[in-house]
Amino acid sequence: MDTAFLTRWIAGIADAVRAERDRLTELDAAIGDADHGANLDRGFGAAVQALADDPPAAPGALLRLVGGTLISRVGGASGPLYGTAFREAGRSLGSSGEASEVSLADLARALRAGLDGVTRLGSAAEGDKTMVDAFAPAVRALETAVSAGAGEREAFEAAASAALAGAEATVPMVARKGRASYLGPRSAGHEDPGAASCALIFAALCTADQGHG
Amino acid sequence: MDTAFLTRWIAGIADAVRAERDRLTELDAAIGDADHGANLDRGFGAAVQALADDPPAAPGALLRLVGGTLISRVGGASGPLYGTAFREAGRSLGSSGEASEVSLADLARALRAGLDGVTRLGSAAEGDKTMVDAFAPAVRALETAVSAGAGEREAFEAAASAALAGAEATVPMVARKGRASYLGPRSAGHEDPGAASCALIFAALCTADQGHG
Amino acid sequence: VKKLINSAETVVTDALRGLSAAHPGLRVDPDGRTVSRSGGPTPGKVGLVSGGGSGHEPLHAGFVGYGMLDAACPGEIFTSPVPGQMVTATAAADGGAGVLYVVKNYTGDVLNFELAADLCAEEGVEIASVLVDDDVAVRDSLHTAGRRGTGATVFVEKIAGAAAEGGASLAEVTRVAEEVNARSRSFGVALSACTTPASGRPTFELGETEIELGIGIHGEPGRSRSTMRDARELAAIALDAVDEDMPLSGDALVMVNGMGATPLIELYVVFAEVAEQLAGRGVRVARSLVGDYVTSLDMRGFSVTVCLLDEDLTRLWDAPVETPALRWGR
Amino acid sequence: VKKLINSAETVVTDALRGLSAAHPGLRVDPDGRTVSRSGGPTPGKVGLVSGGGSGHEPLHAGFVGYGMLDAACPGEIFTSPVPGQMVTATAAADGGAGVLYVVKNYTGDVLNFELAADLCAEEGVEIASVLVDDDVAVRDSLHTAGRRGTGATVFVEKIAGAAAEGGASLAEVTRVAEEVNARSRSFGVALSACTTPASGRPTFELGETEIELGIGIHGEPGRSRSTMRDARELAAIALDAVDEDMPLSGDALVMVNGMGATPLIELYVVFAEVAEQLAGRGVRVARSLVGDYVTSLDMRGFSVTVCLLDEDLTRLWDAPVETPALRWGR
Ligand SMILES: Nc1ncnc2c1ncn2[C@@H]1O[C@H](COP(=O)(O)OP(=O)(O)O)[C@@H](O)[C@H]1O
Ligand SMILES: Nc1ncnc2c1ncn2[C@@H]1O[C@H](COP(=O)(O)OP(=O)(O)O)[C@@H](O)[C@H]1O
Ligand SMILES: [Mg+2]
Ligand SMILES: [Mg+2]
Ligand SMILES: [Mg+2]
Ligand SMILES: [Mg+2]
Repeated sequence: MDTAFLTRWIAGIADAVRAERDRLTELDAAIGDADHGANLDRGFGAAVQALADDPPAAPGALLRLVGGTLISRVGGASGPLYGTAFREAGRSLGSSGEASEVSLADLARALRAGLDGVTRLGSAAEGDKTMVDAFAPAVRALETAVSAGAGEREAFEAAASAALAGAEATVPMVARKGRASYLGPRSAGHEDPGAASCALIFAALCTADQGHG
Repeated sequence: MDTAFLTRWIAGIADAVRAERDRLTELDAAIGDADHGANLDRGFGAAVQALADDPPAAPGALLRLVGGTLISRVGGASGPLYGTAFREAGRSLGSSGEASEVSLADLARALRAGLDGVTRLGSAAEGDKTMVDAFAPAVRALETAVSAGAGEREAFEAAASAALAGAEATVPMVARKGRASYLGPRSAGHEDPGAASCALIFAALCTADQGHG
Repeated sequence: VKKLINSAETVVTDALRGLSAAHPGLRVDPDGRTVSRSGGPTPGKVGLVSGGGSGHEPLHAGFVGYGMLDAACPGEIFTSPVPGQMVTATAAADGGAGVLYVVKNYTGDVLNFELAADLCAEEGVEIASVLVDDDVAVRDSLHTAGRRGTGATVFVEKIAGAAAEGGASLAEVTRVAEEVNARSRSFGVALSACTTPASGRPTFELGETEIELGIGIHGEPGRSRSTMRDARELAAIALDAVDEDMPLSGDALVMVNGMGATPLIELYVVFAEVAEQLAGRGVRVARSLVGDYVTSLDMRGFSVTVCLLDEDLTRLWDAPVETPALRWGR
Repeated sequence: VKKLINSAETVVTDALRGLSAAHPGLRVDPDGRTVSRSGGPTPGKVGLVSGGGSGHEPLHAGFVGYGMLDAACPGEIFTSPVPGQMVTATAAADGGAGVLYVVKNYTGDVLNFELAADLCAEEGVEIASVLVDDDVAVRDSLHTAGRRGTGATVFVEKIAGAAAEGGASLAEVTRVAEEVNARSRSFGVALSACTTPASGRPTFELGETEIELGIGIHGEPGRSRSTMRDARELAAIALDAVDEDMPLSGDALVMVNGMGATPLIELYVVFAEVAEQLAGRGVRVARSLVGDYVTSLDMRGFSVTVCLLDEDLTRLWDAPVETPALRWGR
C-alpha cells in the first residue's frame, strides 16, 4: 500500500464520518455529550485538507500528519486518542528514509502500535466500553489474516467485521472509561460512540482497497 | 342596608373572586401579566378577614376599611383603583356620627363617588377597556333604578347586568389604559380582566340582597 | 413548568430569605418585603428607593447597596408592591436629605408609589419621583399607558445612586435620574414566554420558529409576532427600533440583558452583533453590561438598552458600587 | 430549540467577539480561541491557565483577570480545547515563575492538557496541573473516569488565583489549588436537559414531573431519575450527597449555581434552604455565591458546591478580584 491508498483511506473515513455524523452524535447524546459526530467530522475533514495541502511523501509521514491534525483540531477525548493512534501508527512505519510502500504486515504492526498508544494514553481495557472494544479485535483480525497469508481485501474485511462486531458488543456493557462511565449501570443498552466510529475507520480500509483494485 | 348587608356583599365578592380566580388570571394572561385573579383573591380575602377581626360599626367605616385593606394588600393597578373606589364610597357615606342604615340612594351616591375616585386616579374613560367600562354603566343603572323608585333587588339586578354587559363590551375594544394598552390593536378580542372582576363585584350585590331577604 | 420553589405562595418570601442569607450587607425583611442597606440610612445623603413586582431579579433588591439604592420593596410576582412596603423602605432610606423614588412606568407602580409619596410627605419626608419609560416598543401617546420602564432602570439606579452617594441634593439627583432616562432606550425580544409560579403555564405560546418582538418584562406579548432569525438580524431589529426613537451617536452605555433563561454565551453572541452594528452607526460602546439584570422569570430572550453618555454620566457610571448584582471600585 | 446565535458553527467565535467587545481588560482571540489579560503575563507571578469545552459560561473566560486566571482557552461546545490553544494560553500566562493548569477531570480535558504540558515543558516552561474533581454524583473508583470537575472549579480558580497574585510559588499555588479541591464537593439537579446548537434537540427528555439527580455539566443525564420535589427537599438531597462524601462542619463557602436557564429568584429560594439546612447541620455559611457560574447551556436546574474554609482560604477568597464574572475589592 502506498500514500495514495492511505490518502483514499483517510478520505473514506472523512466521508463515512460525515455521512454518519448524526448517528455518532446521537449515540454520544445518549451516554455522553453529543459531540462525537461533530468532533470527528471536524478532525477528519481537517486531515483530508492537510493531506491535500501538503501531500506527505511516505506512508509513515502521512499517518503522522493525520494524527497531528486530529490532535490539533478535534479536542475532547477522541482527539488525543485517535490522534495518538494515527501518530503512533505512523511512527511505527519508520521516521526517516521511509519506504514508499508498506505491506499488510507493516500496516498490521502499525495499527497495533496505534492501539497501544490509545491504551497507554487512555488506559482503557477491552470491556470498558470504548473505542478499544472495536479497535482491539480489528487489529487482532488483521494480525490473524497476515499470519494466515490472506490478501488485503480478505484481511480488511476481517478487520472491518471484527471492529463492527466489537462495536455492537459494547451495547450491553457498563462503561468504565470516558463520560459514559458517569452513568454507571445506565450506560448499558447503548452502543459506545467511539467504538462505532472506530468501526467506520476499519470499514473505510475496505473501501480504500476497492478503490485501489 | 346595614353593615351586615355590606359584610355579606364583601364576603360574596371574595367568594366570587376565588371561584373565578383562574378565569380572571387567564383574561389577564391574554392581555396583561396573569396576576389579576391572585391580586383580587388576596385583597378581598384580606378584606373579609379585616371585617371579621374588627367589625366596623357603620357602613361608611366598613367600606373605608375594605378600601384601605385593598390598598394595603393588593398592589398592582387594581389595588389602588379598587381600594380608592371603596374608600371614596365609604367617605361619601359620612365620616363621623354615621348612620347605621344606608338607603339605595345613599349606596348609589357612594358608588358614584367610588367611580369618580377611580377615574380621578387612573384617568380612564369609558371605552378605554378597563374596569371603568363595567363600573360606569353599573352606577348609571343603579342611579336610574333609584330615580325610578325601584326596589333593591331590581336595582341590583339592573346594576349587575349593566356591569356584565359593560365587561362583555370590552372584548372588541383596543385598550388605552393599563398593561393591555402595550398590545395596541392586539388587545382587541379579549375581555378586560378588571371589567370582568367589576362585574363580579356588582353581581355580588344581588347575592348579598338574596341572603338578606 | 417545573420550578425550584417551595410553593407559589411563598416564592417571594423564600427568595428574600435566600437574599438575606447570601448578603450580610443587606437588611432583609422577608415577610414585610423590604430590603435595605444593613447600615441603615446615610445621614445627609439623598435616599434612593425603588421597587416593583418580583420576577425581574436581580432588579431591584440586587441593586441595594453602596452607590446605588438605599432600599427596595419587592411586590408579589409581577405585581407592584403596596404603599405600606414603600413607606417602610422610605424610612430605611431617609437620611434627612429627601428620598427619590425610581418608578418604572406601569400603572400599578405609579399609583402605589403615588399613594406612598402622599403618606410619606404627610410624615414630613421630602419625596421626589422619577418615572422610567425607556421601552420603545410601546408608542408613547395618549392612547397608551405610556412607554414601559425596563432596562434603563438599572442605569438610572446606578447613576442617580452615584450622584446621591457623592452628596448631590434631591433636586440634583432627580435631575440626573431624569436625564439618564431621557437618554436611554430599550427594545426586547422573546424566544419563549415566561411562566408565573401561580399559573404554572406560559403566558403565551410561541412555535418552534416564532418570536415576539417588543416584549415587556411581565410576560406580556410584544409589539408583534415574527419569525426566528439569527442574532445579527435580531440585533439590527432592536437597534433600528431604538435608533428610530432616539437617533444614536457618540459614546454609549450599552446593556445586552438576558430575560432569565437565556444562556450567557447567547448574550455575548448578541452583544458582538450589537457592538459591531453600533460601530457601523458611528456609536462607540464606551461602557457595557452583558448578563441578567432585568429579567422576566424564565423567559428566553434578550433586551438591548442604549444610554447616550456624556462625561458626567460616564463618571457617575464608573463611580464605586457595591451591591449583590453590580459591583466595582470596592 | 431556538437560540440567539448566527450559526451553530460560529457560536463560540461569535461569543468571543462579544466578550472582547464587552471587556477591554481582556485580550481575546476569537479565531484562535484564547482569552488572556490585556496587560500580558505578570513578570514573576505564577500563571494560571484553565480551559474546557464552551457552554459553561462564564467559566472559564469570564474568570480571566486580576486575582484569578491569566488565560483561558475555550473549546467547541462541550469539547475540550486542543493542545495548541493551551500552548498559546500558556505563553500568554507565563511570567517566568511557572504556570498552573486548572483542569476539570474529564478524559478529554485531561488528555489535551497533558499533551499541552508536554509541549510547553519541552519549551522550558515549568508546568503544574491540578485536577478538579468535586462532583459527588460520580463514584470515584476504578470503574469510572473518576469524579467530574464542576462548581469547585470557580473556587480553585479564585483562591489559587489570589495565592498567585500574592506572589506564592508554583508549588505553593498548586498546593492551595489542591487543597481547595480536596475541601470542595458538588451535587447538581436538572429540571430539563440542555440543547447544543449543533444538535438542536435536548440531550435527554424529562417529563413534567421528572428530574435528574446528580447531573454533570455537559448535558449528560445524572445518577438517577427522580420525581420533582420542592426546593427544600432538593436542597436536602444535594446536601446529603455532599455530606455523605465529606462530613460537613465549621465555616463554609457555599455556591448555589444556576445551570444556565434557571431564574435568579429560584436560585435564591434554593440558597435559602441550603443555608438553613447547613445551619441545622452545624455549618456556618461564611461566604457565598448565588448565580450562574458553571452552566450547561440552557439547562434548567442548579448545583450546590460546598468548600470547607480555613482562615487562609477565607483570606484568599476575600482578596481582590477583577474579572467579567467575579469582582470585588477593586
Ligand atoms: N479512556 C479512554 N480510552 C479509550 N477511549 C476512550 C476513553 N475515554 C473516552 N473514549 C472514547 O471516546 C469517545 C468519546 O469521544 P468524544 O465524544 O469525541 O469526546 P468527549 O467524551 O470528550 O466528548 C467514547 O465513546 C469512547 O469510545
Ligand atoms: N388607568 C386605569 N384606570 C382604570 N382601570 C385600570 C387602569 N389601569 C388598569 N386598570 C384595570 O386594572 C386591571 C388590571 O389589574 P391587575 O392585573 O390586578 O393589575 P396589573 O395590571 O398591575 O397587573 C385592568 O384589567 C384594568 O381593568
Ligand atoms: Mg462526546
Ligand atoms: Mg395584572
Ligand atoms: Mg401585575
Ligand atoms: Mg465532548
